Amino acid sequence: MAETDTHAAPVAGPAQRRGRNLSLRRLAPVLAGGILLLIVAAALLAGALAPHDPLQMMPSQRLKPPSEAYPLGTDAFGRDLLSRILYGARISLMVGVGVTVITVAVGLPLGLLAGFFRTLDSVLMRIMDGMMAIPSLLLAVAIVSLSGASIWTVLMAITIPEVPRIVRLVRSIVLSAREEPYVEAAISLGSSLPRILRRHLMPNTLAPLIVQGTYVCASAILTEAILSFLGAGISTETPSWGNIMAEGRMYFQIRPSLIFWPGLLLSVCILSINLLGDSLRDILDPRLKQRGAER
Amino acid sequence: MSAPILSVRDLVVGIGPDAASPIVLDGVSLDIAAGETLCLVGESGSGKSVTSLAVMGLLPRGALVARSGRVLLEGEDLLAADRRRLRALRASRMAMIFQEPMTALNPVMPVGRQIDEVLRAHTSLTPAERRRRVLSMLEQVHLPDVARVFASYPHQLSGGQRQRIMIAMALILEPKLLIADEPTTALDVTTQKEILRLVHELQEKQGTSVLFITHDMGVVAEIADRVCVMHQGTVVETDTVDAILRAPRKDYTRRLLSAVPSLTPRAPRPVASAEIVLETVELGKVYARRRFLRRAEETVAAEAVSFALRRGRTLGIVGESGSGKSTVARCVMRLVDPTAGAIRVKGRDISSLSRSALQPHRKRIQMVFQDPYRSLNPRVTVGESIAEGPTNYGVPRDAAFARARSLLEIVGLPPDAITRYPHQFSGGQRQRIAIARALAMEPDVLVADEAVSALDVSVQAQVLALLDDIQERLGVSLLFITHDLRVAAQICDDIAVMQKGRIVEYGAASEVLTAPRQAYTRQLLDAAPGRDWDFARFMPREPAAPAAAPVADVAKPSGGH
Amino acid sequence: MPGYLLRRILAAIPVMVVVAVFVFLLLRLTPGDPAAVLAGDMATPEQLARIRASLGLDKPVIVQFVSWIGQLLRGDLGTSLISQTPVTTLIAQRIEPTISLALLTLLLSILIAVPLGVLAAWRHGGITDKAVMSFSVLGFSVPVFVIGYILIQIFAIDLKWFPVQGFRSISDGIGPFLQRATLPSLALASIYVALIARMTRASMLEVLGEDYVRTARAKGLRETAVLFRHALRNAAVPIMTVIGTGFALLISGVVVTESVFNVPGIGRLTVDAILARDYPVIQGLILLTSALYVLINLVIDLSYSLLDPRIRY
Amino acid sequence: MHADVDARPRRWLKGASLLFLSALALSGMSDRPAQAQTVTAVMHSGVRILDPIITTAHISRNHGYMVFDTLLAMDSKYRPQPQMAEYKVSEDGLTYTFTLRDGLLWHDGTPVTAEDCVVSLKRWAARDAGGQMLMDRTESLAAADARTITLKLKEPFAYTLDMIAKPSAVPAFMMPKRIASTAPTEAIPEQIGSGPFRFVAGEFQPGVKVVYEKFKEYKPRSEPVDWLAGGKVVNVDRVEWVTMPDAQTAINALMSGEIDYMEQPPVDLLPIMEGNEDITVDIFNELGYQTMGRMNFLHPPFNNPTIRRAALLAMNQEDVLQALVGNPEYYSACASMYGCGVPLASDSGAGPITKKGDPKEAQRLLKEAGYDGTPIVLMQPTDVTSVSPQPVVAAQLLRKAGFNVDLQPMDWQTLVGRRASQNPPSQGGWNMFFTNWVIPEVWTPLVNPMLNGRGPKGAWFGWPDDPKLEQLRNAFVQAKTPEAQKEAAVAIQTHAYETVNYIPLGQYTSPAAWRKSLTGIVKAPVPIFWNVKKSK
Repeated sequence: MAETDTHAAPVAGPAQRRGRNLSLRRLAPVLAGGILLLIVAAALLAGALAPHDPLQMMPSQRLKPPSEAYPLGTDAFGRDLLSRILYGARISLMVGVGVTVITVAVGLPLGLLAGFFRTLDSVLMRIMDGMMAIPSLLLAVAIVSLSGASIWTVLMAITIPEVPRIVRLVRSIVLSAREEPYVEAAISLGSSLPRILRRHLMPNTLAPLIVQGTYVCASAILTEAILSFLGAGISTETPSWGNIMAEGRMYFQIRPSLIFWPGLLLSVCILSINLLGDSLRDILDPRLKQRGAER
Repeated sequence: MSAPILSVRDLVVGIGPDAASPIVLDGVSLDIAAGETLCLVGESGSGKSVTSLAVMGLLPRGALVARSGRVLLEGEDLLAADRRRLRALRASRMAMIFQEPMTALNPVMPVGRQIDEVLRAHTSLTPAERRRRVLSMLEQVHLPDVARVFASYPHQLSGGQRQRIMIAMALILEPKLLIADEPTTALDVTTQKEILRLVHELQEKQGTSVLFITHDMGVVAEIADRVCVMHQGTVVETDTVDAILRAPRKDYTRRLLSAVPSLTPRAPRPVASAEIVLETVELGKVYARRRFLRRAEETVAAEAVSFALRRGRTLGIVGESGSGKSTVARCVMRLVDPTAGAIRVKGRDISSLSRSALQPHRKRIQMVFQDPYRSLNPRVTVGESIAEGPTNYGVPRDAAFARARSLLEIVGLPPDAITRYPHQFSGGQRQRIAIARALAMEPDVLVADEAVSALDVSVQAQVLALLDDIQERLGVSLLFITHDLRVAAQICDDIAVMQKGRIVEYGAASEVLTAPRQAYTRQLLDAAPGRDWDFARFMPREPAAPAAAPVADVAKPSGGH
Repeated sequence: MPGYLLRRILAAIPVMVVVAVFVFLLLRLTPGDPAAVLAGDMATPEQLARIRASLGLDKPVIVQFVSWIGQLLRGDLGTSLISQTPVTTLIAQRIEPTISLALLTLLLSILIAVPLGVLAAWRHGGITDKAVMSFSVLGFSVPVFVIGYILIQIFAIDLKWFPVQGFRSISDGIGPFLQRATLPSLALASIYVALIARMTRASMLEVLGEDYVRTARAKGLRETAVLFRHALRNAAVPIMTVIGTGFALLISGVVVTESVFNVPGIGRLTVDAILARDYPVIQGLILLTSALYVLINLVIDLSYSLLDPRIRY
Repeated sequence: MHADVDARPRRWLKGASLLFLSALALSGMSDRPAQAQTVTAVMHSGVRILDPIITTAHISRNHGYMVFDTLLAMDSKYRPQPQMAEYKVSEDGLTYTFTLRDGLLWHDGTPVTAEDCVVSLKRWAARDAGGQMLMDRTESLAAADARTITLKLKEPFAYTLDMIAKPSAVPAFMMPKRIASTAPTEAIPEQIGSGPFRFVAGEFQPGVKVVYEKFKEYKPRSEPVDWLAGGKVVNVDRVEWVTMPDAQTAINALMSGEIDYMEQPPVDLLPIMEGNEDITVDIFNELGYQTMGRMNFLHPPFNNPTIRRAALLAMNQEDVLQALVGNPEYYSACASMYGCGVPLASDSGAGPITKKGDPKEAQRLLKEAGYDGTPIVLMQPTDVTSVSPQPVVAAQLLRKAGFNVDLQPMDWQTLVGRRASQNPPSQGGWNMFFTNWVIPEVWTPLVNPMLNGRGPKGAWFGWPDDPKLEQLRNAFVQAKTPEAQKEAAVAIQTHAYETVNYIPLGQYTSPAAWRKSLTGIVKAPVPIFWNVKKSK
């Protein structure tokens, strides 16, 4: 859509124009947010909602179809699928949030510094280029299978390949933001470097980081599932959507519900996070469209 | 008047199709006769561009909608025409050229093909015939070496050449109506003059009617037959150019004209102090692009720039784009590091001080940037912005805020502005905030880099008055960077004219602007549109003192790079 | 241009060094013992030690690293510890399915995604736009293996249009190749289509706001000419970029897809090698995929100058 | 000579012409000849290690049976029978003479010599525990002439022939001297055997595909095939083993006829093939497998026999087997450490494991032993379906008995590497892991790897230091009659249950599935492809 010439666009224009589509535009994030809230609530209340202990095996009740006792049926160990999916939400969400938090916590300072110091930048970026060149999934499989599949290694394995992306994002924002006149003004005003970073550059990275964060979160949950699928995931003792599906995968043709339900929930959850991310991007900063889609 | 080529009647354009949403154009009516030039003037948001886009049927889809009225091109209502018909009319009956010749041409297609596309879309000529016609059109717009230009990409041409391509593209099918939307605003004055002349020449030749949209009264005075003044989506008044310039009937028009600065320099001011607060000596800046296995490619941005600024005075640096004037300003601020020469602030050379050693000197010299929309951090309140500098130098937060409040008052903003954010202010107000922020440091020198260029004339006049006032009250010195000779005439005591990185002429404003010694300065003055009018007085300007006899260029660049 | 090429190739060296060091350390500093894999279930501690020595795994890590780098510089990727096959042979056997699958996926994705993206941008905010965007978000959200299973269930088992698994070389004929490669490519394409369609849309949206698009319309051109002749080519650079960066994603997807559809490509080779601690194979493969990534992105960077005459190297 | 001798030249002719055609097709860049009779099989794992001596991996053993031959082979009564060689034992039981039969050729065309076999036996003995035991008692092993091998013992050893005929995990495969001279710690460089199939090196893709061609010069014995003994008559031109990591994919491929044979379809998935008239599901390896758990004797808490006993009491074979196999048709509880259905099978000493889990008693024992809650590290492989459920079920049962369990997931190869670590569990060691054996690997105290009490230096992972066990094992070796052997074996098992040497968790079989176009699948402890016929 062609934006109107700035000379002609009335000041109130774009904001007003957005107003008309308000309900439509807001519907998606509200819906997505609502679904996410439901999933989070289900995860938190798993203890109360789950009809069974997710670890309790009933070897005589293996691979049963849905029944009153087992609303979604049972898995290959005779464990209740519904309970496992509810508890699994905890782990999957934890992986998503955990990876996002660690990635940002590591990537933000590195990116800020790389954006401001040329020498650090050239060294750091070579390392980041190297890490980006390694296919992330292979790297994650290698890390998990080589150092043992605890939830922490899985977190690390998913985090490590994501970090360079965040560093690059933050760095590119800093690089362009530091050319902004208001940063030059701050320099002229004698502001110290930490102050400029904190006050003038970091806030610029906030909106893109929130947006990118949602994508990282979504992709972390997805990656956890794929790692489980490849046999490099979290232990079956700690149910996650990923390993429920990975275990159910063998029975896809006789008991598709083992993949269907966790898969559906996973997809809906990721879909919601992605939709939320898209909406946040539109709300927070329309200029980000490009970067957001580039991940 | 004979039947008009274009007749706009009661045109109403609103945001979206929804009748309840706001209106951008409210009942605009205008007529253009055959061969006539109608200038549509107005400030930002007056609706002049929307009017032109509505005529072309190029309103952004879904966003702006023509709700009522008629647009008659030779009697045919364009608002009622379907897409196919509109497409057929474009370029063949009505054509348009835009403000930014760089962005208006497709950067990835040779310009010849872009013109050729018009012929392909609207004629059934053979490729050879089309090529011949394009080449001949390129000649008509006075482009050199047309075969080469034909195969060139836009980035390989200069701004003026690109605008010529746009004109060739618009006029190759000899349309009845040419709409020119600020076609010279992005160009230097000398180029602007050539383009205006070209448009006029082709208009004469083809008998085209021109709807010329501009905010520049100088241009109006140069080219208009009739003038239509717009304000907030309505037509204020329409009349012949003479009538508008000499005897505007409406207050708005009168105010608009009064705000146009005169080319006649202000009366010289007595020198209050002999203290030199800022001085550059043989300042130079060379950008070296490192290249692999090859000698670095060097670009000289400024060379041997020397000037001195006394306390309480205003020095203007004028020049066209690329003349190096902004580089000088940024060197002086140490936002870029000069590669040669000295910068003395109150006698102390700061050109090679380290970051920390520079710290105490930073506050002596402050800057106001061109773009008021980008020079204030959108996430920081006005008060925080203004107080940031003083707190950096140890002023307690409370005191800094108190000072911010009083400064806001000085720059004419309400005290409650302190807790608000920049986006709540207009461009002119933001520029006032930026000035307040600079003043909070109690600097000796204020560097204003094109500080009023992005503002409408009426706002521009207010900001200039403010700067003047501040100088009066605080005795601060101003280094005023501008491309606009009119603005320079109104605020500067001294003027340095820059060209290709060097100062070619440097002297008192009254002398430089009335009796230029250098050919280049004269060329600039000659090219200033509407130089013969004193708009604020609604009369032609008294002829300037006869230019001094041409003398040899004194400061010819001495070879070098 | 040659200077630029040389510089870019030189710039790739530190990247590859980082990859090499990183992978080597990752492998050697974590537990796991190829000797144990080789010896199987009944080995005694003493036998393990002897096998380890014969594989050279008892030497200090730094010695192993230096000798590996020495090999690399001679163009030798080493020999699989497990199957005793040269790594280059292993890769040569397995690369064709992966490459042909990747290329088919790329082709399918571009053919699907670009028009969709253009359409969505053109109909910005409309139903079409929303549909395309929802579709692409969905592509991001469903795990590849789930998509794979769904495709198998529908097209191979229920409809019997395609075989459920396997791979045929293109040299066996385009028919047999497509018969087996279509489903895996479609599964893989789900992410790639999403990625490219989003990028195309975003990039087109920016470009459609440009003055020259308005100029093109002002010239009276048809909308298709405006979109594809003027806008798309200008929008192409970010699309190319995302195709390049998406390559890493593609490789990840290939690993999964190859397992689901039983395609004997390098993705599965890598996972198998990791599980077997076959160090030379893992190192060789990760170096290879990284080099491929660097190379593809170099090619893409070079393609910018074809797409945009302003970019000159 | 073979009974079917008349048919052979014709078939040869056909085979030869097909081979010729296939050569033509290959030269035309085509993949494979469509006309040749090819059996495509999905085995339980991909072949990566081609040396069946250096590794105990079953897939490498299976590969070995295709390409290599053995001097003796075992029949379905578990008796050693001549295969490449006839044998004679001297009166004093000290001298064994093996005479190679006529017409044995290596795949490179050279004749098989006694010299080749001697070197092969020595290399085998260096890698195989049974072989080592034999060599410990060997005075000399030499070629008397081109066709005669003489083995002289220091003392009589009743199991000499059993060892040379042992079917798993490392059979004594014969190789040409130049190949068998490879150090036993290095993999052999070539696949030249004298077996009924030839290895096609050019088509080998490690982990993906192995191709065997009928070795036309192979002369099968005239006796009918019986287990691994008897004539190895090859009736097809090619056998291709392809890997399909996804069992459902393989089943679908089997049903659609893309493959002919699947070695180990998961029991849970058998219902998919139910009612498919083209497919036979049957058990070729009737003895099946023993699944078991082993504790680490070196570190607390399992260095305490009472706590090991508590763990034994906590276990419930039924639970494990149900999770592992599911369908009771294919598993049975079995308390015998030697497997059930074999001569030495007994229930002696197995009281605790037959109780189907006694958490109360286990808790009592734990209390008595003063278990302090030290977490026990259970290694759980996540990537191999035949060993991943046991630790999960065991963890559950142990917790119920009051153990503090740390179930650590890892891939199988990590487990394989880590179980070799004698460090404490907190420093990369372990407390317990699980694996499976084919019954011939555990069926006597001699071959059963667990029943070895030689401590950290010489015992199998877990490293019990148990002189009494060694003593009992020696008695078994010395036993002359089957009755005496059985008695000795029972004593060993009783003792082993007392010390909780390891925990047998039951026996299961794994059916194979093949298309009805295949006939003549041999019942044997190893999947073999001789005798198999394929109809159109």
